Amino acid sequence: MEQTYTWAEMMAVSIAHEMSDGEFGSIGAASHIPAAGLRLAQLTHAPDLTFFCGGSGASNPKIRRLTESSADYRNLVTAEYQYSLDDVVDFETAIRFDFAFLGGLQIDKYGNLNMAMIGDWDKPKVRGPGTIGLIFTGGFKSSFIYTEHHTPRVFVDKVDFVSGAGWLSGGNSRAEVLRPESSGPRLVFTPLGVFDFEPDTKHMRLRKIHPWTTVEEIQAATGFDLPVADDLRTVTPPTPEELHLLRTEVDSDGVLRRYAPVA
Amino acid sequence: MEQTYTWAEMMAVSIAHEMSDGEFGSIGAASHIPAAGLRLAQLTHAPDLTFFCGGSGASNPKIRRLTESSADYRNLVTAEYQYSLDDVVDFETAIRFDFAFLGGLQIDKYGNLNMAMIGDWDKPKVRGPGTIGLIFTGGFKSSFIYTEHHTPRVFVDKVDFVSGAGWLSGGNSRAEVLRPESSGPRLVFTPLGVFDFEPDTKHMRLRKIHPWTTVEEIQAATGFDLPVADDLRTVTPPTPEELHLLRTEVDSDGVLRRYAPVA
Amino acid sequence: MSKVTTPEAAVADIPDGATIALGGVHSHNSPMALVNALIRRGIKDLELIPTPSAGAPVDMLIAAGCVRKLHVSYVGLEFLGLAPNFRRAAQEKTIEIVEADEAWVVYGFRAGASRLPFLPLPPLYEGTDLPKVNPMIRTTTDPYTGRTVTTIPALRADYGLFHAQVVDRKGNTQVFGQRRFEDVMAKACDHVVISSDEILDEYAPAPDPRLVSIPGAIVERVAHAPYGAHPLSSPGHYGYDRDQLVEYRDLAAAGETGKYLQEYVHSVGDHAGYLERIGVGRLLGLRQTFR
Amino acid sequence: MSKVTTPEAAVADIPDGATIALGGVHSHNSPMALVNALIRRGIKDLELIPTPSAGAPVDMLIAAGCVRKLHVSYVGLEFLGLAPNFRRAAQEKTIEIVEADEAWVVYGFRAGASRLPFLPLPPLYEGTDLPKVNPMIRTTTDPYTGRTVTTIPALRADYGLFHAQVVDRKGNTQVFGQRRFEDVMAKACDHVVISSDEILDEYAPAPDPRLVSIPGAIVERVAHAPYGAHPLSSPGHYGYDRDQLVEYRDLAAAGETGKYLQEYVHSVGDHAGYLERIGVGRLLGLRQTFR
Repeated sequence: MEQTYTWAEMMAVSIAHEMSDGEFGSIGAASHIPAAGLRLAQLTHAPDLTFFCGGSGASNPKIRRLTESSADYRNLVTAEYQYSLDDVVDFETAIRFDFAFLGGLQIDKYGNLNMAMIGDWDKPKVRGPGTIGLIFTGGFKSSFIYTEHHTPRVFVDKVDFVSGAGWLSGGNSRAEVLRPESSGPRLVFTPLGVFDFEPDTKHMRLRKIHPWTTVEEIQAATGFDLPVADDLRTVTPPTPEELHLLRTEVDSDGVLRRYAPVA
Repeated sequence: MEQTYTWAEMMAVSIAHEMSDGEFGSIGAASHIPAAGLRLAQLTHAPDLTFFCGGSGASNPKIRRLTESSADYRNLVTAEYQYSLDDVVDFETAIRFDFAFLGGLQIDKYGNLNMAMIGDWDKPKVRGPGTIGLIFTGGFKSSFIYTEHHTPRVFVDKVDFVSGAGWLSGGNSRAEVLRPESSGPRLVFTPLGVFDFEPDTKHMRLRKIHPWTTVEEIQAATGFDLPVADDLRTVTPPTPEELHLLRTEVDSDGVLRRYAPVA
Repeated sequence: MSKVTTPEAAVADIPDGATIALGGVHSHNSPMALVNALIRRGIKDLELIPTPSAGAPVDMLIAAGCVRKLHVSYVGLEFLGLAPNFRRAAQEKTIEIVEADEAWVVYGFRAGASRLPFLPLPPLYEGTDLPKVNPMIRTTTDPYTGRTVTTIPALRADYGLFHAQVVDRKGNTQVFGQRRFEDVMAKACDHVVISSDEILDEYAPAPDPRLVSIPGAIVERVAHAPYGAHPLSSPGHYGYDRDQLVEYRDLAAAGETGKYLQEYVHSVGDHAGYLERIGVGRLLGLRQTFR
Repeated sequence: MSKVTTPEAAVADIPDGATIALGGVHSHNSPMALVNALIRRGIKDLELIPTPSAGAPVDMLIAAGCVRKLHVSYVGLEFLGLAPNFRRAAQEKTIEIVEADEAWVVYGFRAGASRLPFLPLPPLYEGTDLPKVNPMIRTTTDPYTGRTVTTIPALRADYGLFHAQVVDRKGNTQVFGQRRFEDVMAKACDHVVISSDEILDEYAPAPDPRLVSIPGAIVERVAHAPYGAHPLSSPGHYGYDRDQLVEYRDLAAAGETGKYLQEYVHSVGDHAGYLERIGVGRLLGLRQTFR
């Protein structure tokens, strides 16, 4: 059978499947894939999932258009509540968000994130945009990591600069410096699959593979040795119902349909 | 000629006369006389005077009804801006307000204010409502004191409890503990007249007398020796134009008209 | 999942000894139906942190013996004078008083909303007597200047009780009047309970999101309480019941608050009974068209 | 007294070396007419504190040589990638970088808005590398627990430059989009300048006061700047000009930002000239009906 969906649509569906009803979270800039996944989850199994949509001030936008800028004010007009940046930092600091979707120029094997620079701070090879909300990984109940680029340059053994604390150096190292109510990252979503963190070592590991790839390809795209979960499985492609909802209620302009079929 | 105004109307007019165009201030609870004075000033010589109206959230209400509660939301509906308590404390702390209208159970000769209790804190004779915004006398550029009760029990030699710092113990004592950009009280408005503070000693002194009283009566109503300004004068009664504006544009329900003719 | 319930059910599990943040400014917009339900339950030993301008509900809770500790910024009846039961309790030391003020409550809750450890202030308390009687007004070192600065603690409450005009089933709350401190207080509470005059129909058009004051995500329960602020005002819906407030003030001043509580709280079973006691004519007489 | 003036006059006396708080989030709602006027003047040595999500205007000011010091939370072009001039200046050390983040900017301005001496935080920076490269992230003693806590300084700016949709002659400012941080930043500035697409007619009905974002009392000047956020969006009025942003990004990436600045800033005399250069058809093509 011909494949009739793109990797971005698959990724949105993978994200939707992992969302729990009743949770409260946020997404950042240029996060249209997580936005689509969260909205799809609301329309399926998680009607009481709530999310703050980046710089727009929109809580639970119902726009039906996926905007390339999450800060697009058109999200706001269809929202339930207009939050302020005060709300955002209050919730981020007070451990009120169940999750946030976060990314990085570099992501390491313990889920630490770097958005500041590649190389030394004093002599950066590549200057990144900056840490923005990443220190709040110490103020979320937990977080999800998300990237559109699964390469060895993104998934590194150790980040050059810790903008956001993941599980730090693994084991109990995180709880020694941050509040215990704030856990490290739960899952990592990439075009190739879904990853979690091994409960004791807190090392990132492969849990679900997207249909077009293999364990070997994913390992080759990752800059550190990647353990594999015992219950590893290949993700079921989006159902016709999911694609219908995605294309009519979430992304009627087809932003995600313009991605390539496979990553 | 028959007197055709009340002492509360006279007091509102006295307040209006002392207001400067372009200043920015606030009033507190149950402050309908200052509210009327400020609105009258806006309608006469001070169109760019701005004030925050107590607990209502209303900046520059234009209600035409004087509400007995300054927190009445009807002020808000006719306002230019809905401020938050965040705004209020920000402006109060950052020395942004040119003035505030403040009162006290006790007011002493240096303009210190007490709203907490008469007697010892450990054994209060009369418990007052509490300090509310009075510590912000240390965060206004200056302040106006206002009371509807000019008696020796209100105007005391020394307050039993300093809720709000006036000129403290006079002279330079205030500048030694508070920020120099924040001055002590400028004027005191009572039913009997208008008072200022002697520039060097910072002792309260009589500056203007309302038409129905005398220096001697005012001294008798004051619990400390009251100096008199060299240019002491009796206040001119409200003009017909002022009374017309007051009764049609500021207080159309006649709240101030229900006070007694003289205090 | 709907969060909507009755005023009585909404506060049924608040335990004795809880710390409560209480909404409302002077004679306006306090969650009276929730306060009445707490009094009717005979709740005890509350630590109460009202808004900086607190009025009749605090005085009633004191009279009913519900309060152990009170943060005092202002507790009074505004244009109706001092709060008699608060005054007596303070003079007779039957409740513990935290000698506080607007800065304590507003900055305290602001710090609590973000779980900041404490808050340093520029010179404000200096020169006043508050630090002498409030041992939680302290000092630390400013690491940028080396100078000593005054600090206040962050405030948090177990429960936040607030009144609103319209709330949807998810708890998205519209407060039409004095704005945007209920939101900060709510953020500083572990559990947020809103009483509301109206519950938005599930299929009604959503309100302008800029007019929603508290996000549903942090609201746990919504008590449907028509006229739920009575005898206080509910901005845009009804004015305060001046006659009943005067009745309260006069009974309280005479040391007979019990008569008021018997008439309006204990002798009725719930908020629905309270409204019947007040009567249709009187309630409709409070409607105010001024929006 | 009207505060209304032109974009050029509104920024004419901002001196070299000033600290500037700059509004706008990503591709939305920055005061571009004011930024262009500053670049045209050849202003130098600015200390720039943008919102936590800064974009093209910061990159342009860097390219034009106006910036000495930059507080970096996020400087990028969001869906169009990295900010080329910021990236080069940071890599080549031609500007001083304060390695900051959202907490630094938001809590910093919040503290600055009330002139708090500094702000203590719960554990957040702990475990990250920011304190290693930002010497203003410090510690002090929590006087309530005795523990050491991390602190950041209060932020204030000499001038705050913000864009709005509608402003009245007294400066009461309506921002239709992302809400309520411009207001906090404005409170932390000595001088506030607003550019606005529209100036409210003096005799027009007053807007709902709940929708006014910044009070006129703290606004010093209002620059009437129709399409004053172009090529960024102005919420409710027009979308961002994606083609021009791509043109900017491509020229900037190629090291040819000067061509862009020559075309759109230096070769036109003022904002009116800028709009003529863009042309009516293109501007009207950006109108968005979505309110």
